[in-house]
Amino acid sequence: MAETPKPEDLYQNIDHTMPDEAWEEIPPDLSKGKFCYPTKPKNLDYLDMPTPTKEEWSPADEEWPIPDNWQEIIHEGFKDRLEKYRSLKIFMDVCVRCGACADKCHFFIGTGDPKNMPVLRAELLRSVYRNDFTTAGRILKKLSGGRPLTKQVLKEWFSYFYQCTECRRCSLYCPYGIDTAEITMMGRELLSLLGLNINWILEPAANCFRTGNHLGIQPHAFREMIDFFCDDIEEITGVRIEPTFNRKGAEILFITPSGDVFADPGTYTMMGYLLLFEHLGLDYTLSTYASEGGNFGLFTSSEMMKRLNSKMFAEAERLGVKWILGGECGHMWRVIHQYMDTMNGPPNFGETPKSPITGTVFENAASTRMVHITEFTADLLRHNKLKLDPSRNDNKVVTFHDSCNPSRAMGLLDEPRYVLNSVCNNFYDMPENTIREQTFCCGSGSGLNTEEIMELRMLGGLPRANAVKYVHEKFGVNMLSCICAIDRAALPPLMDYWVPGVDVTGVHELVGNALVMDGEIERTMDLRFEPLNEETEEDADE
Amino acid sequence: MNVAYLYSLIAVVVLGLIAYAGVEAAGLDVFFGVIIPYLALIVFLIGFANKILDWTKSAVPFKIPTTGGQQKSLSWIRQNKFDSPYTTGQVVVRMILEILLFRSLFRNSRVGFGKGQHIAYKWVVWLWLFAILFHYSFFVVVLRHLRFFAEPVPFFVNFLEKIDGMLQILLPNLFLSGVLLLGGALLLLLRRVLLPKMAYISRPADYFPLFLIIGIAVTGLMMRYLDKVDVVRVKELTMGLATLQPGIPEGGISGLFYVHLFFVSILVAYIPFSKLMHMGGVFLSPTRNQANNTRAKRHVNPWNYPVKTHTYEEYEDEFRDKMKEAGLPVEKE
Amino acid sequence: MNDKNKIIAGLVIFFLAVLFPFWFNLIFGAADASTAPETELTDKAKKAETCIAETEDMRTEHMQILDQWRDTVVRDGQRTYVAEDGKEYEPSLSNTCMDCHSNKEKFCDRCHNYASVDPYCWDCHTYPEETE
Amino acid sequence: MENSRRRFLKNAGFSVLGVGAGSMLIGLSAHTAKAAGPDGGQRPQFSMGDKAMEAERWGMVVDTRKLNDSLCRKMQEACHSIHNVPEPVGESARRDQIIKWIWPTEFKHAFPGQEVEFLAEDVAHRPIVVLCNHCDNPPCVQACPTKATFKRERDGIVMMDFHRCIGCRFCMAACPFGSRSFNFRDPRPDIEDENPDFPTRMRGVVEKCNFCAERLAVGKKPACVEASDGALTFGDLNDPDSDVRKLLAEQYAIRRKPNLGTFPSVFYIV
Amino acid sequence: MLEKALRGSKKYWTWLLALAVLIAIGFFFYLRQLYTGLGITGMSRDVTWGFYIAQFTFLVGVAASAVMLVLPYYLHDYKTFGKITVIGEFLAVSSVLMCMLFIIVDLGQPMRLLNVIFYPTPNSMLFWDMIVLNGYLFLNIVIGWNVLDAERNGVAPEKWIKPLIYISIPWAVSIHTVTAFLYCGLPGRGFWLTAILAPRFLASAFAAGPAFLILLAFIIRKFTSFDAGTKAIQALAKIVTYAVIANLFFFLCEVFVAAYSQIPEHTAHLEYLFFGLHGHGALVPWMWTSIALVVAAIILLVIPQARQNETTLGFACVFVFVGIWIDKGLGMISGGFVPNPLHEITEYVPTVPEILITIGVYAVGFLVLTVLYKVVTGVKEELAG
Repeated sequence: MAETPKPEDLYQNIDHTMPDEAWEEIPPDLSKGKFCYPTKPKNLDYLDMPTPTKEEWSPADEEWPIPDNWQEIIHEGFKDRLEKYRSLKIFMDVCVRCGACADKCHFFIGTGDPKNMPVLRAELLRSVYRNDFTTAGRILKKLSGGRPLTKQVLKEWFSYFYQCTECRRCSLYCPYGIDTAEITMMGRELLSLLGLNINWILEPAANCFRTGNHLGIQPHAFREMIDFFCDDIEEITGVRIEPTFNRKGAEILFITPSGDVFADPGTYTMMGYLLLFEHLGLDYTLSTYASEGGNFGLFTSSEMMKRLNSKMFAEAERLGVKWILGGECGHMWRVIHQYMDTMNGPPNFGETPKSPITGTVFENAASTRMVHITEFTADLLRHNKLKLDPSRNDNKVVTFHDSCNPSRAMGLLDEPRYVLNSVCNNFYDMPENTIREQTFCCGSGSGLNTEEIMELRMLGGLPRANAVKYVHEKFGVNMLSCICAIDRAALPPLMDYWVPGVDVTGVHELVGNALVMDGEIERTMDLRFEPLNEETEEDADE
Repeated sequence: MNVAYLYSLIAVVVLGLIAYAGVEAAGLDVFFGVIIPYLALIVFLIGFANKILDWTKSAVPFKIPTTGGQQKSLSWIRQNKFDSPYTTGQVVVRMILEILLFRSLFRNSRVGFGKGQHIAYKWVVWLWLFAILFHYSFFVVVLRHLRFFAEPVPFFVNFLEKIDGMLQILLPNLFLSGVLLLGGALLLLLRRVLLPKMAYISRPADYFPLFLIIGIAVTGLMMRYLDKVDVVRVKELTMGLATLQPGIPEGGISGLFYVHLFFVSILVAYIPFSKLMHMGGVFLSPTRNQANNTRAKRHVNPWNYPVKTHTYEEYEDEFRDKMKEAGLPVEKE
Repeated sequence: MNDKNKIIAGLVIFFLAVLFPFWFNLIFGAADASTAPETELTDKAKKAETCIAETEDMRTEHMQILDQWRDTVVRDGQRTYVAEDGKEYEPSLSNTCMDCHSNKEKFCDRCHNYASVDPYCWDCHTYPEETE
Repeated sequence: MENSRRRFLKNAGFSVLGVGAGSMLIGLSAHTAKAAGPDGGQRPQFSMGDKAMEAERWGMVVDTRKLNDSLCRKMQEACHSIHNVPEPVGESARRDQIIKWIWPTEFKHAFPGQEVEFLAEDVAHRPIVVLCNHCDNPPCVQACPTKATFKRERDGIVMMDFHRCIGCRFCMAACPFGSRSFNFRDPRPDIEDENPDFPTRMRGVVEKCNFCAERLAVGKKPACVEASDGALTFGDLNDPDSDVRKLLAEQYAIRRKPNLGTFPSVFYIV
Repeated sequence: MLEKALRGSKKYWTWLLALAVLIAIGFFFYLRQLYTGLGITGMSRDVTWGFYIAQFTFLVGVAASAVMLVLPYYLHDYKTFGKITVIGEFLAVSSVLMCMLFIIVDLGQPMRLLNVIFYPTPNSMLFWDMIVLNGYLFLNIVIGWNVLDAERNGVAPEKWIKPLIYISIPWAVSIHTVTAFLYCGLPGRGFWLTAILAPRFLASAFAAGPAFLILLAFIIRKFTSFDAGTKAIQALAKIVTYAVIANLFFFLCEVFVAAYSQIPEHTAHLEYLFFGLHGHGALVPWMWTSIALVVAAIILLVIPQARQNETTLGFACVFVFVGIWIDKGLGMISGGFVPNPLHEITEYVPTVPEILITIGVYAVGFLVLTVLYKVVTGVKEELAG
């Protein structure tokens, strides 16, 4: 953080003028602070992935520890993926370079680096594709836009495929739906074939494989954390909650990202869930084995994603639950919504999810059997099943950050807003072209939430922060809500940097604040132990 | 300054000169009037089918639509049916909107840095407008040319000519589509040359078809208004092609026509090997042509293979003691 | 894969559309469509041998000439046209052109229909057959 | 060969510039150059012809004393038949949308505002034939947005270019004499005997008397004048020796609506 | 921003659909008119302009009235109008569009339309009308859109907008002036041959346009959360008051000149309109209704309590709008043609196809207006949070 320049300076230095040299001529900037640290060999080992070296190495090194036949490996891998993914083939072939995507990328807006334009990011791969796999490329060579795969190209891939958060914003604007997330995924898979991976992704992945969650929390510690939250809840509300773990025969299995168990402010969201379930008297259980909703495999390869994801269905089957309820997380929901059933389904347990409280059948989750917590809560609110006192959130002026994945890979837009409008009185949306399906990434998604690239993260998060700043200044917004664990980790430093005075929260933390529990004591504090009444009186006067 | 366009400009000019010289000086009428067009068509058909089948061969492992609006979830939440389709019917509508109205391009915006650290995203319609103008006028121009390839001329061609030539301008009557095509192509070209970002990302392969199409439009208009050709002879030639009885009409046709025909042939043959395949690809884009209903209907991945997982048994084996200690239930005591 | 059939069906439809000229002419086409219809010359026209300009020029430029005629006659009132070869004509579609080419159907229409050209001359100007 | 080489050079030039996209203008100027000097022979030319009657300002004097119903019919018949003026018949015909080039009317309608009280019975009921006045200062020409109606500076005839008229009917609102008619429908079905020498009009354009410009060009007087048995005199108003000037010098003649300053070229002897 | 027009309630889409049906019907009859000629209208040799041109004349006024918002806001910095200026500008856009469509449907040979440009004729008022209408359309679209867009994005409008705004002010006056000149420069048409025609047109425009804007503001308030504000509405009401009084005054001046001088060419038309001439009097009840409406409106508007009460103000605005519509949309054009310069009487009554085409054109205008207003209210709601 110390090295990061002041916000004003960073903002002033954003330069969108194009360089004089062609982009192919410009080597990637792999100086310190511009790249994520490569993964530690032990993680590769643990996950049975190719390991280039047992030594520590740095992308800043001139020579990388890659096998001699690396070009062949990439070529074969590329060929394999072209056959496996029609998306890749089509996206390689049809781009007309209309430029619609260019200024849609938060990294381009923030950095002005032309290779952060989605079109050029894809062109990094496409140039090699043309050279190796097309007739025109073989005949016309450079004129067709092809180029051979050199070490510099490989370094470019490493640099720029780890400057993309797979947020899919460009894909929304592309007339052919070219999705840079797909391109980046393929690029990262290819890099993985050489063992070129970043630690901030592979360490959580290895943890998750072993302990069930990214943070490597072992079962007993997991339980202790939750019990600790229950103590806090008792202190704040006077209600004692005793959640169950790995309980067979529960109706519902609840899975949430482990960030909610281990990192503020996600923990307050966890407390919100617990309060909600207690309020309803829900027959649910938590699992220490499937204690992670998130899936860093998504940021590595589809195989790794499948390996990590398999635990959800397996655990649901083992416990014999009817269906799964999923907590607030972004990329977790991309995996659940678009991949899980295909990869690890069809499920061998349960039935089409049905809310035990309202009787609503979630037909849209008929096959995957997994419901998003805001879908569940919105339904409860619609049926007036919750006793609420929204004024307990009156010290907060709230806005909502649509996380990329639920927005553009799921279409979950109105449910969280419905919940927010029910549980708090001061809600303002950010400008329209920065929310919902047009939402901007937090700048740290897809495994880039790592300290060593802080400046890049601040620049990538600028469009999001700038929109928050707008409502902060206009409506006095001081609380940025979201439904994503990575957001809850990435947005606080982003806010501190660009918009000091805005806190970050999960939607269900606000639900927990507003819920009137049976037998509760008069609440004087919110779930963060912050006093409730300070600003409420002022508001009442107005 | 990116001068990628120079390569393409020169290429197109040279191609034009080759055809002109080939016919006017070397008398290669048959080559440019019969052989090349047939060749181009064959290359197009084979190349196009090949490309599409090649795409078809690749699997669609996952359902990955980009959702542009509210999903279908609770009955009382209004689904955005056409940006986040749930049924095949809704997908069809989404595709129609995409292909016929360029829905996604319509969203286009431009980022701008305002005063006082304010970033604005202005809706801009120009790219969409130019693209619509260009594609639709091109389509009409192509359809209108059926008058050269069908005898009797089908009714819809006559109808189209009536509408297209509705305004009585010039003699022979000006077809608006021709002018719009030229205008649209020029605007797209100017955009590429003048906007720094566009110039930076553009390659010779982006300029080449544009110059080619501009060349086609200009030679077409020239044949109609400046160095006029005898349309009846042109039709004799084209009908010969269409009825597989090719021949060069008596009296010949001016070289300009062959330049036009050569440009068209090049364009047609060029399609399967270039970005112009977007005309087929847009139908197959997995982020657009799939329904957002994966949680309700399982999508099957044809190459789904078993992977190494960390089973609960392995997990419990590793942590059994700690679990017992923490009071967590275990399968094996 | 279940979309393979759909894609191939689409491809077939597309190719049918692209190859429209070939099957259309085969099924509905007139025989001999690759030779332009013969324009018939009336005896008078045959006798005159040349029109007001070279045949080659007349084929491509007649509409411009008529356009020029109508403007000059109506707006300047000049009703005599001296052709390149020095011969004089009355610049009039009905009275000069149609006098010689009194067989509109067999002269004008054949080419116009072949080339799908529908001039609006006849909205106002009459031609011999019609008045008979 | 010479020819084709020249064309090659020209077209090559076009093509180069053409694909470079600026060629249309250059092309156009080259085309004009071609029109100026085509292959062989001289440029075709237009002229008036030998038989044409010419004048500086054509005018007409109507001797209303000689008019009667049958003569008026005869004149109208002569005019309308050679100019293919439709005569709608049958029930569907709307009289208020009729086309008239020349027609008889009553004194009070021909000369509104000039009715004299106690007008002689004979004058009041005498048919007065009216037509376009071919004003020296025509308001219709001023109003026309496309110059479809224009005054021929050479002989003062106010003409209609049927090809150019867009049918806005501004000229009809501007004409204070109601001399103009609009083709509210296709005129052809209502023309009994088409005169092939003169075009018909199509629906949607304005038309009116043209002083038989097409007849003057071949040395004939206007059809109505020929059919008038001497009631109508036609000639050059700027020529002091012309028949019309002589007549005007002898007789007191009036014009329609002189106060409007349009200076009609048709005079009436009452 | 146009995206906002693509998202709306059922009511919104039903309304658009209804308009589309009207447009389709109108278009069908227009095709018939195109095919058979203007003979299917009520127009005739003597009454060569009818309903179409009358609507055009009326709508030019509505379009010009946008200046009543633009001028106080931009020249006098009258902030109250800031919120609704764009509403006025977009009303102008749809009105001008309708004007152009009315001219086109009135043409006998619309396919030769561009002859006006190919053969420019500066001595024809129609040529100038073409220029001012197109210019005004361009100005209002560009200004309205850019200012709204800038407002939405929280940035200052482009610099080059400012001069355009200043140009738009005299331009608004010019469109109605030129339209008046279409008529008042014609010899032999006594009814129009008056120097006061342009001022009278402007007065009626500044009454009917703002009255319509007030009504629109009420409607917008009913269907959206966007409120023009009482202050703005009251300011508009005052403009309506002055303008409608001026309009009546100008009209009475005309009546005086005709009645006192007793020149038949001038009196005949008024006589025809208000009392009937030689047994022809199709418009007599209409014209008296118009007078009654305008007088009633003036009474309501000059009483402060009635003007400030939004119900009575609403009625007054309807009266003004309908009264002036009858005056300009029915009486003004027919009245000028009857009797004709030869003192013959051919009455004009629009035919059913003519009315349906007219409705179709209005439907196009309202469709555009609805879509534009949807964008405006969407943006305003978005900004309000």
